[in-house]
Amino acid sequence: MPRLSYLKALNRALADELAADERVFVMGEDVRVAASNLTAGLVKRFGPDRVIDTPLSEQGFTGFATGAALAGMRPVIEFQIPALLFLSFEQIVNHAHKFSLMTGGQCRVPVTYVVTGAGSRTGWAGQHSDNPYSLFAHVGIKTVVPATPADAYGLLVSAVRDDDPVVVFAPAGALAVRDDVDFATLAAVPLGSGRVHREGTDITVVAVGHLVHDALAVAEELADEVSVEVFDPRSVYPFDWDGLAASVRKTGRLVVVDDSNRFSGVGAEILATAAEQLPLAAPPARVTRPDGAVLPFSLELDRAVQPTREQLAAAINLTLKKD
Amino acid sequence: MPRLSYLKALNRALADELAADERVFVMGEDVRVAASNLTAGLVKRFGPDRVIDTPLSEQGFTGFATGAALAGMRPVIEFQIPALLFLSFEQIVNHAHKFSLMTGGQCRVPVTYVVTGAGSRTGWAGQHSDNPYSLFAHVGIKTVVPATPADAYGLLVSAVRDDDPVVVFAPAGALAVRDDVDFATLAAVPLGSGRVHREGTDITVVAVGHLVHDALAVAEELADEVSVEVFDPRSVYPFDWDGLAASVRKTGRLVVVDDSNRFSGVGAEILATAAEQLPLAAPPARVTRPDGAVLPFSLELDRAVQPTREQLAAAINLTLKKD
Amino acid sequence: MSTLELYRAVRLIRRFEERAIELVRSGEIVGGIHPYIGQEAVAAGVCTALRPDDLITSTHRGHGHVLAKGADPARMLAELCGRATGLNRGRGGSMHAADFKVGIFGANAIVGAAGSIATGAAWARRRLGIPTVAVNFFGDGAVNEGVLLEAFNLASLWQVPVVFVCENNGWATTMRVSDAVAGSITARAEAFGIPASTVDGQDPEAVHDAARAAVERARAGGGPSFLECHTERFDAHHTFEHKARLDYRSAEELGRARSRDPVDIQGARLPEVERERVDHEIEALLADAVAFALESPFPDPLGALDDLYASGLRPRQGSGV
Amino acid sequence: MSTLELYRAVRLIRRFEERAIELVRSGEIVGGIHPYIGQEAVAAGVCTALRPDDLITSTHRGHGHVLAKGADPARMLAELCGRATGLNRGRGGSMHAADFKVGIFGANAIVGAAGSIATGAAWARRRLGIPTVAVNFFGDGAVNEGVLLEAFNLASLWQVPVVFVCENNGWATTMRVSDAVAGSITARAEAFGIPASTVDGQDPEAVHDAARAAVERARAGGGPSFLECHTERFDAHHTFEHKARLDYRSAEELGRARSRDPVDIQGARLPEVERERVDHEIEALLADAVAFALESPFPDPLGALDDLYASGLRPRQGSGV
Ligand SMILES: Cc1ncc(C[n+]2csc(CCOP(=O)(O)OP(=O)(O)O)c2C)c(N)n1
Ligand SMILES: Cc1ncc(C[n+]2csc(CCOP(=O)(O)OP(=O)(O)O)c2C)c(N)n1
Ligand SMILES: [Mg+2]
Ligand SMILES: [Mg+2]
Repeated sequence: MPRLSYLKALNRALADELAADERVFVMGEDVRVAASNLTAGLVKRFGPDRVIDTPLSEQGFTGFATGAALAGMRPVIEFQIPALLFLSFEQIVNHAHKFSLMTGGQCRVPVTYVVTGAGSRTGWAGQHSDNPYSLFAHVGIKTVVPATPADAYGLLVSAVRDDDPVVVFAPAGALAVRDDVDFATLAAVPLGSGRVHREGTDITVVAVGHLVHDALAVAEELADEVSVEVFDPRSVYPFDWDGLAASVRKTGRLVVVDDSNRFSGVGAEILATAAEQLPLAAPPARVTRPDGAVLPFSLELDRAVQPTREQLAAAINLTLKKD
Repeated sequence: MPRLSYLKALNRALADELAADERVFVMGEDVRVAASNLTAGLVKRFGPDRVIDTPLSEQGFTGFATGAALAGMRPVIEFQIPALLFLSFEQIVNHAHKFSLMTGGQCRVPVTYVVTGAGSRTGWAGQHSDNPYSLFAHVGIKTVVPATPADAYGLLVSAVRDDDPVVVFAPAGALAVRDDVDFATLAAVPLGSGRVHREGTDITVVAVGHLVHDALAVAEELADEVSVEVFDPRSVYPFDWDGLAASVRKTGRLVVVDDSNRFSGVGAEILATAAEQLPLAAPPARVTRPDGAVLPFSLELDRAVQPTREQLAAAINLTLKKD
Repeated sequence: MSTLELYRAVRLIRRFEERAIELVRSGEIVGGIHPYIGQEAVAAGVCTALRPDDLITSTHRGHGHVLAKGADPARMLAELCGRATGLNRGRGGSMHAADFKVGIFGANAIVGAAGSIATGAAWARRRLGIPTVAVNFFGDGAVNEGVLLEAFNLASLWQVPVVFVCENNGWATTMRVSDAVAGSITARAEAFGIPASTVDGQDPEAVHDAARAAVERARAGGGPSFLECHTERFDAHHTFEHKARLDYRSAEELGRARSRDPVDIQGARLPEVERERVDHEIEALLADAVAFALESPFPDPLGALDDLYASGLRPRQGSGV
Repeated sequence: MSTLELYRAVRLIRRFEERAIELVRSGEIVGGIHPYIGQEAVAAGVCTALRPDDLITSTHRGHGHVLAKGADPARMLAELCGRATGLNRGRGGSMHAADFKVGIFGANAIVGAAGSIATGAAWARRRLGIPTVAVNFFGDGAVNEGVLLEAFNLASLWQVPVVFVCENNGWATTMRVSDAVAGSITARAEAFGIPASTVDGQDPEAVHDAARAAVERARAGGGPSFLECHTERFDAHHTFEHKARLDYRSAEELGRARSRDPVDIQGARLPEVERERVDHEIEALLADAVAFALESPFPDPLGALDDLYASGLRPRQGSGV
């Protein structure tokens, strides 16, 4: 079977949607040259009218995309850096998100925002290393964080076809992932549907984005002592609560590994909802970034502020001991 | 004893800090005329050099305040509307918050952001009715949501004296609260210290901001059947985890009422941390806004999207029944 | 554009606002409004230069634009009163009134934010082969918002058929334009290569002529232009001022502001009989509109978030129970 | 300002960058850098017009500014190598290098974001009675960021002693300035009432003279001014391009760009013997700097978040355990 890289899967999803729907276009910084590779080959195939380089005006072109969507187009914006979402935050949460309700359902804003390289980029330091998906989930923007090439393809396709704004976080730690994929099987992945990557009976580990691969490695590592089920929500909002419930009802124990800041991150929501609704044999646990984390530059410091496999293994073992 | 209104308490705190420290100044829209009344009388007393009207340039004057703070001043910014924090979001979370760490501790950014009237303003509709304190707590910006006039005074004073950025959310639903206050007792309230407004033994209700008053009313209502302890964190970040633990260790049961969107709001963090660390006799519960809430205009719809006393009472009763 | 049509437009807005203020006072309109009184010539002059399928974005002070662009006054009033029959089914209110069927892409409560939205919509319409023009209304305060200036750049770079209409009424709430705007307002558009002109915003016909030129230019592929309308706000920034009087505007200044009334200016161009006939029509129309609004039902709170997601996603409720 | 001093400044930056690129290649500098090579005349010409207590804000392409303003090259290099002895104790790296003791209020990785910060700092210094001037460096791409344009308005309204220096190197990553900037760059400053001029950004003395005039004007209370420096980026946007070659810049264009080298231009103004002496000094200085950087310890990961809060607040750790 051919190898498909995560980044190529995103690129393929864009190409397929551009080919399938005239209303789709891509805009962002350096998308024609494809500095991030997300849009590689697209301008050649679809022309400069549908692959549009923008000046450094994130608020402006984010609002521009909202207007284009209101007029019937389906814009896809690439943000080179997670922090650019902070610049366009007001346009996304206060306009794109609110137009449907405020107008009593007169319109829709089908815009997709793709962040190519969320989280630590190793050496890009404080202002380039955020992983702010929890912020958008809190606001109620549809938010996906694919972990694998096939899911990256399927979730981006669903995002582009969705009638609401959707933010697609492609973690820097996942961009290089390659899988054997039968291209014929590539298909849309519905928003709000999780995926069990590994079946287990003793404990459920919910992992988000690139951390799914760490969770699988830890599960393998601990396989002799404990049977770990690895659940990947794939889209953090809407969240697959039924999928989570099915897993936790089986295992009775829960650990979440999440590259968000700890306070009110997605991990907090998962633990809170589980505590409210699910039968837990032991207190659940989170492995996250610290509260209010800012990533320092120096490599070991950068790593020290992100969830590690050792922390996850320790949290699993501790949760198994408790009752 | 004299009556002190919440808004007047904030006004008095600003006046006291302006008088006490030459480096303090206030800037924002319409602060000289004091359109919101927050700054009433200040320009007369302290002059236009220390009470500065700004053009409609929220990103610009937020960055301006960061620069002034780096140069040794202690700016206080008033935002007339919670949504203005979305416009200046990048300047606050990516610059003001990160400068200390990124520079290796070379500098500090003592800026206070005051939102006069957070949450529903009754009839101001979708873009003026946000209550985004959970966003700032997640990012790690110090965030306070005072419920009473004395706490409004004490927390604003602490915010202005703090060496880090602090956001002060004054809920629209609390601005009109008046208490009998001995002005001599007005004092700074340390960030991260909660307050038990009402002692109880059966269940802990954590209420944030204006909802503290609803929680107290519900506790009174239910007083015959159940002994409710009402805990007000006062500052949501940093959070008084010891205070919460002391209360929950006593009652064993927990309900949070929080005017945030449900998903990954402050309520989620409180439940998550309690589930991880505290002995709970029954599953905890949250009463919040719905996921992704946008407040519709029409009054009954606006109300339907906010936590109600009825919902809180129901959550309390249900939590008491469970085990 | 007939003299009569323009008079009807300014008169309708004026009387609509006066009725709306009564409904604020009587508590039927919750939250108050930003009255458009005094600025009617701008909305009327600009919107009469547009076709039904052209589009506009409006502001917090948007009633005039919405009415002039062709929204039903009765459904507009019902919206202000939070009724299910309102333009936005009661979800939007004064600051978010929208009617996409007649090209009203929404009033917007965030100053300056709609400029890039209008620009993107105008660009998209052209891409879709629809020969329409967009008008983005905003006040003098908005020219200090970076996002609007970013929109100027995009509109000029890509020669988008959008007309930027700045209603300079001299005040941003309590701040004088001279204290808030360094340089000049038109220079800010010209810096981006957008032709800009200034017009007497109290004269409906002067505004109409200037707007028509800008709209025709855009429709012909000539790209964006900028129109600064010197106008006057006759009333409060917002009706809350009717109670909480803020001390920033002298009686003299207000008197001067009111000395040139767009309704009188346009009315004087009509024979009295015609003017009176129009006035009577409008009184009847507004009487019906008020009745329609007040007799309309309120929306069902159970449907409060029906429209949160266009895709139909249902959010989890806020009460665990 | 002596010819020699300016030569030393441009030569030091050039050789520092060349050594830094070697350290990127050898893996000692993690994450790469945005080389300043080709633009040395701007940093050198402007910073030699400043006093030690004047302040600057810098950019993602900031090494030149930081060195020219007087940071220790050894500690700067140690910072790039993530060492505890670095300017920021290894917390900042290339895009956040800062040295408040010599007025470097930080490189900033967000294009356009530092303009309002520099303006506020300059205003505060004056309020505190300190007669200093601030310089805000940024590239041609930044003039499309609304937040920078908002800063122009505040600086002009309040006559803040700040000089805005735009390094127009013709490119924003892969986008040509002509595709990104409608109108002209200087017109954007002039629109806010800020006097603007354009200078040959490859000639250190030309830049110095223009900068000195702007700085003196600001110090004398004359308010802000704007300086556009036409310059050339000789190398990649970022060192990642050394591997992933992006197809946007022709060999011819690059050749033309490199034809006017600020180091050669300034060097030609010195007798060869003096130039060689300076070159030797700089080689020795950089050899020591590299040695210092590579021999310095890495910071202790346990202290990763020591400086997160100036108040000393300790955040909760990310591992529950
Ligand atoms: C971005 C933003 N900042 C502040 C406000 C609060 N506000 C509403 S209207 C207004 C003044 C607007 O002045 P202008 O643009 O001149 O319009 P006018 O009210 O004069 O019609 C302000 C400050 C807002 N709604 N949006
Ligand atoms: C607000 C923002 N948008 C995008 C980026 C990504 N980015 C970094 S440098 C750059 C180009 C900047 O061009 P210019 O301002 O001309 O500076 P130059 O790189 O030419 O020195 C871009 C797009 C960023 N860092 N910040
Ligand atoms: Mg105005
Ligand atoms: Mg450039």
